[in-house]
Amino acid sequence: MTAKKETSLPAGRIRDLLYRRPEIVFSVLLLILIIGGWEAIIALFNIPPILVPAPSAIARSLWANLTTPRFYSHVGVTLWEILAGFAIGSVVGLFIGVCIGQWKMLEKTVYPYIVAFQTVPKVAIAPLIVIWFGYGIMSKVVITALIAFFPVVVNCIAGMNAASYQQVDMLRSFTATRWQVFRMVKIQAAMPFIFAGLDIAIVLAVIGAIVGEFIGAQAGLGFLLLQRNFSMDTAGTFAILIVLSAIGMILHLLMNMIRRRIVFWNERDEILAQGSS
Amino acid sequence: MTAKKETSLPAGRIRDLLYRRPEIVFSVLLLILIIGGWEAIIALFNIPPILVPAPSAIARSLWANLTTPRFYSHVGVTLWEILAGFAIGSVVGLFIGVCIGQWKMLEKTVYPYIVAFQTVPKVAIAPLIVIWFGYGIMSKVVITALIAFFPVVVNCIAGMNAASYQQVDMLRSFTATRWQVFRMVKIQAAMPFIFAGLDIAIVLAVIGAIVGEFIGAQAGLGFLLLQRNFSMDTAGTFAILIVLSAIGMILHLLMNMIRRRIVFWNERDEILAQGSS
Amino acid sequence: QDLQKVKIGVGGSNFLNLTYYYVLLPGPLGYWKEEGYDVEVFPVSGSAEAAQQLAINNLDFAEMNASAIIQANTEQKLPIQAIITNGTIGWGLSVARDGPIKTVADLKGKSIGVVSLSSGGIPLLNSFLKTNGLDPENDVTLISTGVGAQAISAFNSGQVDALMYWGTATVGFRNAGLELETLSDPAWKGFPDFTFSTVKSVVEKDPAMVESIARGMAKAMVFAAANPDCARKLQWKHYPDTRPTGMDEDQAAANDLSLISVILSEQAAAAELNGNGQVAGASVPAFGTYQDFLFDAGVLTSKVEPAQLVAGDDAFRERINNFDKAAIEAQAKACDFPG
Amino acid sequence: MIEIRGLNKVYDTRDGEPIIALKDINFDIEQGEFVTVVGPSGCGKTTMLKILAGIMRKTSGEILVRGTPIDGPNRQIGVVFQEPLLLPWRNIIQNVMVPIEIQGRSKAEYGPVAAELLRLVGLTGFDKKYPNELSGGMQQRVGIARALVHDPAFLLMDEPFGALDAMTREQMNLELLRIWHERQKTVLLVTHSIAEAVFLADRIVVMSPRPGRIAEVIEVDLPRPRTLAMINSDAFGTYVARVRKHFGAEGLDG
Amino acid sequence: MIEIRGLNKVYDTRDGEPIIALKDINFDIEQGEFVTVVGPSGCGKTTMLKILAGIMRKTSGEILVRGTPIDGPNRQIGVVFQEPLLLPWRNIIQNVMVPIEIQGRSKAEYGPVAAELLRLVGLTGFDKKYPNELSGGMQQRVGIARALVHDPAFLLMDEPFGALDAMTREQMNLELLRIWHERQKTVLLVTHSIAEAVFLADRIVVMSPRPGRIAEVIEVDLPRPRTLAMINSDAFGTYVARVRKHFGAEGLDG
Ligand SMILES: Nc1ncnc2c1ncn2[C@@H]1O[C@H](COP(=O)(O)OP(=O)(O)OP(=O)(O)O)[C@@H](O)[C@H]1O
Ligand SMILES: Nc1ncnc2c1ncn2[C@@H]1O[C@H](COP(=O)(O)OP(=O)(O)OP(=O)(O)O)[C@@H](O)[C@H]1O
Ligand SMILES: [Mg+2]
Ligand SMILES: [Mg+2]
Repeated sequence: MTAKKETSLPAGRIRDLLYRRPEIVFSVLLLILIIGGWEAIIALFNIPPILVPAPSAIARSLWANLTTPRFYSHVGVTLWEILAGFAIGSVVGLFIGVCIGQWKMLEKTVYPYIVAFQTVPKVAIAPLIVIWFGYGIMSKVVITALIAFFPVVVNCIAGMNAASYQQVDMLRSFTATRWQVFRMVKIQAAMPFIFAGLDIAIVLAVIGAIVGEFIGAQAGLGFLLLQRNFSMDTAGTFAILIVLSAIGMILHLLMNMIRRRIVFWNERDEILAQGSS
Repeated sequence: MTAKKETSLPAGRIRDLLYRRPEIVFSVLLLILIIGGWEAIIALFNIPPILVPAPSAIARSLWANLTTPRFYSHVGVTLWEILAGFAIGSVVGLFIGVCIGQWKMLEKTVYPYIVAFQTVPKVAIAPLIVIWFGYGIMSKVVITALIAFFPVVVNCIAGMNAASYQQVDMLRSFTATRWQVFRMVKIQAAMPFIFAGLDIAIVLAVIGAIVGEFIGAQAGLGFLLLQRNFSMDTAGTFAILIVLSAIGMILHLLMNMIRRRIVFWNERDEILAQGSS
Repeated sequence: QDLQKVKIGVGGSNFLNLTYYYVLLPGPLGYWKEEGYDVEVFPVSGSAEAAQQLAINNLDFAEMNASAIIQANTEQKLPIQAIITNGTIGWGLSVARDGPIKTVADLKGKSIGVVSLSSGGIPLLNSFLKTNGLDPENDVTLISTGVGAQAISAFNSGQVDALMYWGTATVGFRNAGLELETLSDPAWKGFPDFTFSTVKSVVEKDPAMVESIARGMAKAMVFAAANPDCARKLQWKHYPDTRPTGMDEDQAAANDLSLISVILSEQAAAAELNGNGQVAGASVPAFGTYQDFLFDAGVLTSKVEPAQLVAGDDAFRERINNFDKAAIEAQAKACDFPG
Repeated sequence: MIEIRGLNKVYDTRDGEPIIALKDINFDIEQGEFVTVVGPSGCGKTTMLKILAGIMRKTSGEILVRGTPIDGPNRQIGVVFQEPLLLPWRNIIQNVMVPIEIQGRSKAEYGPVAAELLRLVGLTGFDKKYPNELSGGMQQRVGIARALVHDPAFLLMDEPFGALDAMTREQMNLELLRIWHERQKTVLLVTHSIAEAVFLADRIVVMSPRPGRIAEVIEVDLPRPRTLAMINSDAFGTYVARVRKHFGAEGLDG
Repeated sequence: MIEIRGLNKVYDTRDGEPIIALKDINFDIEQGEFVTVVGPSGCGKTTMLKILAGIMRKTSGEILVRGTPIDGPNRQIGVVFQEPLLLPWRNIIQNVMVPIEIQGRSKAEYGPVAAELLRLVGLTGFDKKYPNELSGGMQQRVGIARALVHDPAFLLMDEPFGALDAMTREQMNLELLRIWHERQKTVLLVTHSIAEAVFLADRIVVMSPRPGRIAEVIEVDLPRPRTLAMINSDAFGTYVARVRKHFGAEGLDG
């Protein structure tokens, strides 16, 4: 049957794809729509190219970037900052979130201060970070981690609070310690929350790395953004933004794949799931 | 009994408070600890006052601010930006989140693009926002909303996916429409997630308002921050940061109060709750 | 042999391009290495941050605004001292070339775009308006238009009638196609602007190092003045990511050349202040008058002895400028760098 | 009225080994009939009920209601689930009114019906309480009231009285028979009590364990209306013994 | 062994009107005794069990185990809850092993015990399945296996066999009696089946509805070991009738 499909006309293949993985087809359609809408808005609102360049100009600039080997070292720097910052931020965030989730008292005392600390714009504490972590990549990683950790904390706490108290009581009846209750129920119940937190953290990590580089950097996509901005090369700016977006999108999709492997217990029968909701 | 308590010595009163609302006592202790730690770090790491001022200097600057009527108009401007941006961001975020949560197809097609869009640093699209919303408060509100809406979207989607499929099936057996399933189960199940998202959104709204003002503003706490920074008034900078943090903290506590009224069904028996977890 | 590590921060610009050739090129040209130093240059987001990093010896030197140097001394009692002034105030109030506004007085009732309402240009603008009979509070509206494209679109769309920006920013506007006429107060030419500086204790502890670093910069300044295009080529070669993008090669070269020509003319104006024909130096009287101006404008709450604001003595500056100018110029003219 | 033709259900499981829950079920339910289903735990009773309720896909086979294949839930069906499945954020009366709300029926009209049903299941005074403030049996009774509130023609009940004490259970049985008779409903009821199965049924469907198949369909020819006194009759005992034979049970369950 | 003295429990509810669940319960359980509890739905049986399990605060009163007041859960207690309460992210064998993990016992040693218990409850082959892949009755049986796996001296069972079919239920009853006898356990079992209560018990505690009080404690003087044949004996019938009297039920439940 597949053999037959493979020999069919392109239209047939797309119909086939539409049937098997409709989201791919719609995703591509959406991309076309976005680019089209972009062109339309530029035309409609009469936006000068210095503000928003035409997609074709961006594509050219993007292509120029992608064919320059040096560009990848900038991508590498920023990607490293994002990943390291995200990793540190999530681990620290999980740790803090778990502690607060375990001791109700901390939720009422420490948590509000964490919220308060989080409202401080990172630029304001950048000088301190530079003292402690230098001018290199490390200070950007720290800034990224500082930005990324918060959603993980908030969602981890909310998730642990959402654990069913009946399940907790069941464990307690077998003399479970607070730590065992955490390990066997609370963290599991928190998983859907934690993954949502990580999803937000990824996006904040991307922004964090760029903010960190804006504070002062010698390399990275944020550095390139400043350069493009200084040259008033809007197409170039947008090309970098697209690379950033692609990084964010890929990390999000990866995270989603991991989530689906770990949080499986509220999935029903595949066939039915499509029928409903 | 309370009458008797009221006439007791202050030490007794604190003990009484410790018994009834221990979190208040600990919260105050923690504040003292933070300030003490601050002083200690400054002494220990020999941090010069130009980098981090002493708490006393900050307190003086804070007091000077709080006794200047004009200061409150700046607070008012930023607070308005925060609240309006937060409100718009959460409503839009809820709307988008609900739509994506309702139609699985959107989750696979539209959602990744929202993630991608969100990774774009707001400074990069500031010029566009300024064109459409002018140089006044409105553009800051829009930037705040753009930053604040994302955690609400993510958590709303995750929350709706976490709805128990047994409950959904129960409703479906009575011929519930997609919309009724949403209204009667999904949104309720999503509430703990949504409040976590709102909690993150509040913090991002505070940061968003400041970022918006950094891009260019005539008034507001972000404007004051720039001004203090330019005059190398570090104590002044920190005083403003403290006001910002206080705003964030109060909004967080308010949100928490609302949450506890709405998400009540996983709370058990007060007395027991203290005994365990 | 082991080179001594030196860190220079460039305040107020988070992106280092040809504008800062005088700290970027001595390295590749080998001027610092031959005196035994290995110099790293960092961008630092603002002058205030640069002062902070200097204060805690996290940086050895910083490029920062003269006003920030003075403020650090008067407001923070932080003895930061000027070594080489790289330019005089190049700020200008730009209006449409063939527009209705011809003089400052024509700005009554108009809007002026500034980078931010807390920028260093505000005191300058205010005094400029006052000298021309306008009340800065009531006669004009200030709008913070940020940097780059945002400012240009504000001007193009008529949201602002004038732009009060520093020299290279104004060049950027012109490069982007704005037809501008720039008005400025002649007094500004006497005010130092971007300045290479350090804390007093560094000068006292290791004067030889300070001299060597400053000398390397002085050589680069002579080099660039002799052959700006060679400086541009060197910059592009050694800092390829700082070259303008989004345009063809010729356009990029032209833009960078006009940029460096502004820098060089500001540099020449700064050399004027030195008074004795020295290429590199800082002028005590110039810092003194600028301090007076800032004090009158209400930016400062106190003043210090002007000599406090400048590092070393005449002999110190003499040693900085003590090198074979002709040889450097010849090297620049030849512009013979492989690769 | 309802025809089940060659119904099969295979579940996919996480460990890859599928579970055959229903195998070739063929079976008709007449209008107004009271059918009870008995069978060992895990034999597919709940699965069959969910498929009839239109909330679970069948693997193959056909289900026809008055000749047309069903493709989803129906307003004329009321389901009592094996677990109470109450919504914890709604109080009891709001939980009972769920079908009314869903089907857009008049709240004013059905409010008294709900109150009457709560009285019937012995929960008067609990209408403003929340589900987790109720005992297990009380929650189950709320589920029963919810299934009846919109007066559906066809009732699907999955062990509705499993968590109830002897007396309440008997009362509920009688009430159910009364409602079924007065309102001319069609009922399919799953139970583990063989006596209950005999007492209520026109026909008893006995299922055999994995893969779930119909072992026997027993016509119960006891007079209507049924009374508790009949339990001690010989005819009753014969039916009970006939069902019990399938289980090999001795009679602890009644 | 266990003395319950003046036990009271009042629940606060959201609508402000408190529920008195238990009122002045006084009652002793001897070591090695098999006590069953019957009582109408909502009379406080589950509440009492949870208090004995040490996972719910009492409002007043005292519970002494071998003379010392209990203040929390105990390693020597095994609880079967009214709902299965399985952890959906663990497969069946992992769910059964929960008490072993909690109490830090050797997995190697208790692994075979768990497998044997799964066999006993008829779930061999389902050890790698996940809870939501099991039927209601199968889940309940996993809960029973979980309560037994660490071989506790004291079993608290809340309607453990409510969702099981006749035959499985009888088998489980016999198995429970065997384990109780061989292992010298003390058991407190809540049931809605009067026959089951009589069949299993040394003593039957009959509770009366809200506020939950003890109506009667009935000593069951049937010989041990009990056999299914006894069900049809007169003595058995007398006990059943005596309990049934409290409910006013006619005997549909067995
Ligand atoms: N969601 C599911 N995924 C996989 N297998 C399932 C699922 N639901 C039920 N099963 C399997 O299908 C079979 C029948 O289950 P079902 O719930 O219909 O039994 P039942 O007759 O209602 O049993 P009980 O009397 O215990 O409730 C069982 O073997 C069970 O393991
Ligand atoms: N968490 C709670 N909050 C408030 N009231 C409760 C709570 N749990 C139980 N109750 C009330 O306490 C009473 C006794 O409940 P309990 O669960 O102990 O009954 P039960 O005897 O186990 O009933 P069943 O046989 O139906 O399981 C009931 O009236 C119930 O409404
Ligand atoms: Mg079932
Ligand atoms: Mg109970």
